[in-house]
Amino acid sequence: MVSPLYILGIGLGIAFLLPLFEKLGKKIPRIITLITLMVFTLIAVSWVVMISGAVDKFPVIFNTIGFKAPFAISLQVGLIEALVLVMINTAALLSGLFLSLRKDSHWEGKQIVLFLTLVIGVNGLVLTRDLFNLFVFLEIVSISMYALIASNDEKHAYEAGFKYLIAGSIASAFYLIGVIYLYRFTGTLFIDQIVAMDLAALQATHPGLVFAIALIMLGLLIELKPFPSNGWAIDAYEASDPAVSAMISAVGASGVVFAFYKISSLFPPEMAEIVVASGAVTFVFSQLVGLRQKRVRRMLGYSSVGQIGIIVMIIGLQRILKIDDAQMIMSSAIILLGNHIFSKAGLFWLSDIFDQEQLRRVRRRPLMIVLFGVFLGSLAGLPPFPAFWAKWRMITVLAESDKLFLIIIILLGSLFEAGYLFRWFTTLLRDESDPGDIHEEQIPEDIPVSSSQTGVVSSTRALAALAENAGSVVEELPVLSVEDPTAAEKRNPVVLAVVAISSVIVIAAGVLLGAEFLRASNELLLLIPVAVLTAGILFDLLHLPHRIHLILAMAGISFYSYRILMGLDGIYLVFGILFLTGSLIQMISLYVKKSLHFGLIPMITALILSLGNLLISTTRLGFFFSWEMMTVLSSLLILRGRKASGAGLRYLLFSLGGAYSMLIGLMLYPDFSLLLQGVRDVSTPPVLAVFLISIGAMVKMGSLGLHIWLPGAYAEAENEISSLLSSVVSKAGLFLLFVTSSLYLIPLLPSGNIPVSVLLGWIGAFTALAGAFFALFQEDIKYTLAYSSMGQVGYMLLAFSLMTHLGWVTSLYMAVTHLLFKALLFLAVAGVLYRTKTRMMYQMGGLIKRMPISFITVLLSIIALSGVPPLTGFGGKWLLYTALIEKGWYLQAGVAMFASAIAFLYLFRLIHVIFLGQLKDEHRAMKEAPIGFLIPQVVGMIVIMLFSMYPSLLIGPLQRAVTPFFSESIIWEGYTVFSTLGYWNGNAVMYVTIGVFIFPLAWLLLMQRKHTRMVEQFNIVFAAERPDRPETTHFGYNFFAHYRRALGMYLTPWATRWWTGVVTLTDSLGGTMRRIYTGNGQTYAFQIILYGTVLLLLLRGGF
Amino acid sequence: MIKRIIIIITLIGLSFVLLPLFLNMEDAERLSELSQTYVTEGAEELGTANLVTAVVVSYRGLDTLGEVAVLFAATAGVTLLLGTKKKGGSVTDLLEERRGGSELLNTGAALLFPVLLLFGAYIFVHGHLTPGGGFQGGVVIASAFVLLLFIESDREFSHSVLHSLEALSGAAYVLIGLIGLWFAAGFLDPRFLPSGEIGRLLSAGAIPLIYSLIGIKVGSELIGVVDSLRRRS
Amino acid sequence: MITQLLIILGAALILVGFWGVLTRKHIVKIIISFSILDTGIHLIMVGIGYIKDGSAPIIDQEMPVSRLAGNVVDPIPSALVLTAIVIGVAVTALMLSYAVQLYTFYKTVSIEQIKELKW
Amino acid sequence: MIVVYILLGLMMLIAAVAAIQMRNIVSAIITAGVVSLIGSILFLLAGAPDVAMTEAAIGSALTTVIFLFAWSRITEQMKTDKKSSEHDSEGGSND
Repeated sequence: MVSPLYILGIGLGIAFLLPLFEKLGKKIPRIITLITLMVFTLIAVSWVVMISGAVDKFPVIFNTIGFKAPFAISLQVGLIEALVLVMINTAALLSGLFLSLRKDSHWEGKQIVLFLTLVIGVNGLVLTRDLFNLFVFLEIVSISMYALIASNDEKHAYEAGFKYLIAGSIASAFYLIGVIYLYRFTGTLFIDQIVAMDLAALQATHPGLVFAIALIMLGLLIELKPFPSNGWAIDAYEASDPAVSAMISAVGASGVVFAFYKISSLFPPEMAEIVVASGAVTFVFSQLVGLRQKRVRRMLGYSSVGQIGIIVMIIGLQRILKIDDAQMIMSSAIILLGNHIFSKAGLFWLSDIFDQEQLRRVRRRPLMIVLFGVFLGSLAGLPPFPAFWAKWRMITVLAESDKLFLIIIILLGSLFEAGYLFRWFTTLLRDESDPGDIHEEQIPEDIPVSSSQTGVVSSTRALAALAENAGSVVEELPVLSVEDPTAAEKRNPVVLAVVAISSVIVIAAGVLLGAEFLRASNELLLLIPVAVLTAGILFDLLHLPHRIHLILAMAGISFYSYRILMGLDGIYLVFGILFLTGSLIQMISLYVKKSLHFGLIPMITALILSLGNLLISTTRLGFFFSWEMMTVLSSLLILRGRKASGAGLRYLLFSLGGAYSMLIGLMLYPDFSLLLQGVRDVSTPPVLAVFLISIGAMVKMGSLGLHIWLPGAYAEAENEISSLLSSVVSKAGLFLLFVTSSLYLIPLLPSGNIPVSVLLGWIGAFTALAGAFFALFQEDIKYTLAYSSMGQVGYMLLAFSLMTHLGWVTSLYMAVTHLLFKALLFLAVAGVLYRTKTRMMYQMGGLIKRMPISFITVLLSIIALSGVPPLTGFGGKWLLYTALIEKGWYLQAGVAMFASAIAFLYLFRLIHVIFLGQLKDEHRAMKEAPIGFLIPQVVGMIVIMLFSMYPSLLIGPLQRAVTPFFSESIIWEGYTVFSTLGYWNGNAVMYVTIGVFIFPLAWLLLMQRKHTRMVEQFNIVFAAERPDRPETTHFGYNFFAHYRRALGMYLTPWATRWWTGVVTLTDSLGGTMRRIYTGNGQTYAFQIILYGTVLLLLLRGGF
Repeated sequence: MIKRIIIIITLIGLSFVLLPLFLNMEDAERLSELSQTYVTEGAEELGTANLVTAVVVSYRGLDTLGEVAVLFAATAGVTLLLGTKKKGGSVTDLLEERRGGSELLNTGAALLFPVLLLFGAYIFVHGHLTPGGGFQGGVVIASAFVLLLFIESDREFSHSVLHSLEALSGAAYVLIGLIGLWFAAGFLDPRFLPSGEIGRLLSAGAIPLIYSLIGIKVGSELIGVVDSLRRRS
Repeated sequence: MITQLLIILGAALILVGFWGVLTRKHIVKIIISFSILDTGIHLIMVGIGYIKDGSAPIIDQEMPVSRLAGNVVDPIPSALVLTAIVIGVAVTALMLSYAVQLYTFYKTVSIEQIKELKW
Repeated sequence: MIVVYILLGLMMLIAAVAAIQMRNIVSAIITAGVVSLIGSILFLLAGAPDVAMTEAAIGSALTTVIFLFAWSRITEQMKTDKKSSEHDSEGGSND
């Protein structure tokens, strides 16, 4: 085994000699340094290999000068040291490569020397077991950083460096005082010897002992930048050369973190608790302040501080928890550290490349997007990156130790962080034409409305603060058009390769960890989406033709579906068919696209597979992993839309919030896997868990109050994506409800016997109503459809919450039929939009002759949707009302009835405004939608007709799926279904309806014939309308204005307001918080001393 | 004013909390176990008369190597910050006006310079016998050069000689450390040379050698620091 | 007694140093305060190493090896202070370089006017 | 013996406070050097000649020298700045 002394010895020797090497040639020091770093890395790797072969023989202590540990300074190499050093040295090596390969690299002379001393110092910090030696290495690290911060010779860097220097000096002073007193009290500086002592007994004779330890702790803690005494560090991240910031954040901070871990074994429990609190506060508040940040590097600074905060928290926790838990949670800290090292360094590097290439947006640079996505995702703790697994483990441990509050802190902080990181992402991805706004609901404003109503109109303003930030994140970057003409020359693929290595490390680590975590429960299959995604992205990067890729993907999905569906039954099978077959059919429409659409197919494929995985996951982890994958992938897909940056961000945040809520619920409810397996008589869960889980489901379904993300997401996404999201993905929420159904039977209030499901039912009913209302006033066709989906899912929620056989059958029935007709509608509309290039209904009209098949599809779907006979929707409504009345929910039935009446109003408009009326001039030469859109439509129509004629085809299997849960309440006789209240025969309804329609039609045609005069379509007499601009005179424009006036205050967007309030509050909280960062170095010094004093006072309270 | 009061309160709070550290600290009656061992066995084991040197160079040799590295990094840092091609605008040599001291000063300095050099060398060579050692000797050597600077401000030191001296002495220090690892009991072990008789110049193994190298390195580094701080932008 | 004295003195110097760091506006004064703070810490360290009636841990005619124990001060804190002093001067040199460069860029020596980075 | 300690200690404290309160930077630097110098006497008395030497050479002498060099560099710049903007100069910006 290679002695660690070689790292320190040879490293320092080479550092000393570098000035001489420089005389041999300018490039020579670079090469030598890189080789040295490589050797460091290899040594560390060799340790890891060796140790993992014989874990019980380690850690090994290496002594200097041949005396045993307390007599001479010693170094220790164990698994954890080796792992941390591998990560640190690899990051340093990559940093070195980046520094020497980037454009106009000035990496030479003293910069290289200081770089090397920094790395050696960090190695020493990790290895040494002597408290004073630790101080010496700390100073090597600090001094190298102090000097490197200003190495770019910028005004602000000098300012930041000086502040850093002040803070560091105060920290060193604390540390030094602590060390000398600890020597006084214990007579040694060797950490292990002190740990072995009976510190409690020693405390009795030396009352100062705990303060000596506290000062040491404080010295290191300050170096770890605890909130609120960390302004100096953030300044440094912002002002120095990004490559240096990467080093400080990734390498320097990691060394200090490890040193902190090392001394943590001295902490008494009270101190450990203070450390936990400090870390938690730092994590949450740094992220909160980060929300307000518009300057990218400063934002990354806040993120760095927060990440370190969470690790500090874990280090404190491992002193408090039981020994097994402590090891578990410490392993998550190591993972988080590695995750932080590589992704934060990667982001700093990317921000540097941005400066160098003067980029503003990356929309057309796939590799950059991928790199950004990987780093941001891993920082935010999204699957499949390492931080996801680490946080999972952490939360599991915390849940077992009943530390719910900390879980909430962690998830809240993660949510904030995801918020600002992805705001940056969306800004970078944004198209030039994208206002970066949340969404642009088009509701005419030209009628007098009270001020309370205008909220609907300008729900754009709703999340104004967020949107404004989104617009200005990159303001400070040099403003240039998307692609600078010379950008091609400026690109430096070699540097990108360095960054790419970092991202590959992150991905590989994530996948390996995932395999490790999922292997325990035999759920390795769940990683398929990740593999597919990676392979697909590679295909795209290699420019595999779109259609070949599509066919491959569909074949893969078919195979997967075949394998999975074979093993499912009951409700799972219903949802399996819904998810897999439903999406597969819709994928056909992607065939229309000809050229490569980067990432489209891989992401859709992975999304569908993740949905499928929900069905086969057997544990909490597996379920949550698939759920999160689904969330992330669908928000990325939404982001592909041209103006979807705001909508995508909002979708992501709401979904993550929902997922975290669900996660807490799952954690409160340890028997979840039993529940997933359909065991119903589980012990009574806490009501809180039930609420949290159901919130998770309802966010995904877009239930009233949690629907804010929905319209923008469905409307601004690409058409195929909208279709998939609204018809398939939203059902995942329903699926969650079904598999956790028994939770909703518990009482809502401790006293009464009203179950939670009643509440859900009301929410469902009002969602249906609100969806219909919102849809009514839209001019934008996609918004209409979006709100319509929201309403429809509300019906399903209502039916589900009945908790009766008929209710469940209804819910599932509606889920399937909604999939059919909403997919049809979206696809038909997609075809229309594809041809007309506009989404405003009043800009269309008279398309019936141009697009007859689309017309028929829309007609059929809206008949199905609105619930009039004879199509499937009628069956759904019939079942729904029957079930509601059977249960005695008359009020809900009334609401639902009202909602469907309104639904008819907006649906009728789809036909009326788009397909009837006057054809626009510019649409005269238009053709029918492309065949790729039409095939799924025809298939869908056939299926709808089939189900309408023979409802038993659908209801039968659903009924059997539900039977294990409830006793049957409906009976079949032939094609007639009997419930307790009546019967329904699909065939008969069909014939009667057709009869009813044909008779008047025939009568009309016969009787009216002689009165009818054929006119040309462009005859102005027709419909007496002005055919052309301004559009506001179009008859379809603002069609339901009168209803708006009549409905008045009922339309006030309460939910939007509430969420606006939440966002504004959070935002201004962050804004207030950051006022403490005055910029004055002296104030920062005071904050540090005050922080120290307060911590010490707290500790004194503990004694 | 309120700010000052808050600061006073904070500092009072800090001292109040740390009172257990500051009060009732009587003189220790005896050495800690660790230093007891150093004191009783150190002379025999390493052959140094000055036990502080034994601790500095051997027992806590890694600290000292680190310390040299700290100084090295600081020198590099100062040079980097105040280096030659800076944006900060050009200022003429700040000692220009005082250039060319009196004849008396020049002569005095010329006489004193070698004396100081010798004295510095004496200090670090005798580090294992008398108080002082590499660091103190190094400073004395540096001060000899500082003296030259005071009287002849436009004097340019031969940087390549300085750099080579610094680099080679540092590398030699590390090399000796490694020789200890290979030929004696561990890294920085000075006992690959005979420890000799206590009190003699040539005793204590490689300790005088190490301290001399440290002296040269520290001296040249400090000259570098002073020189960088002096030179015009 | 001597330990106590040195420690009190050291603590007082540390407080003076902190006071200077927190209240002086002149950056050079702040750096001076830091070096006073350092001196205070060194005093404490030496004070802790002091042994009752101890002399320097150096062997010579008056102090043969056999008499060492019990009559000399602890060599370890001395060694530590040595290191701390050198580190102190290294940090001071860096601070001063920063002060020079800050003046060059900001044309001020007042720390209150050097705050362009904030929030 | 104790009296010597106390006396030196008091001198040191007074010098330290003075160094911080003084308006003239050069005097402040030199006074701070004096603090270190007295410190080194204390170290010598307390049986730490090695530390005393180091403190005297480094803490007191060398530190003072680099302070003075750095400060003279700053004042030099102040002078040239003043020359270049004679009309709006407002006098001593020492403190």
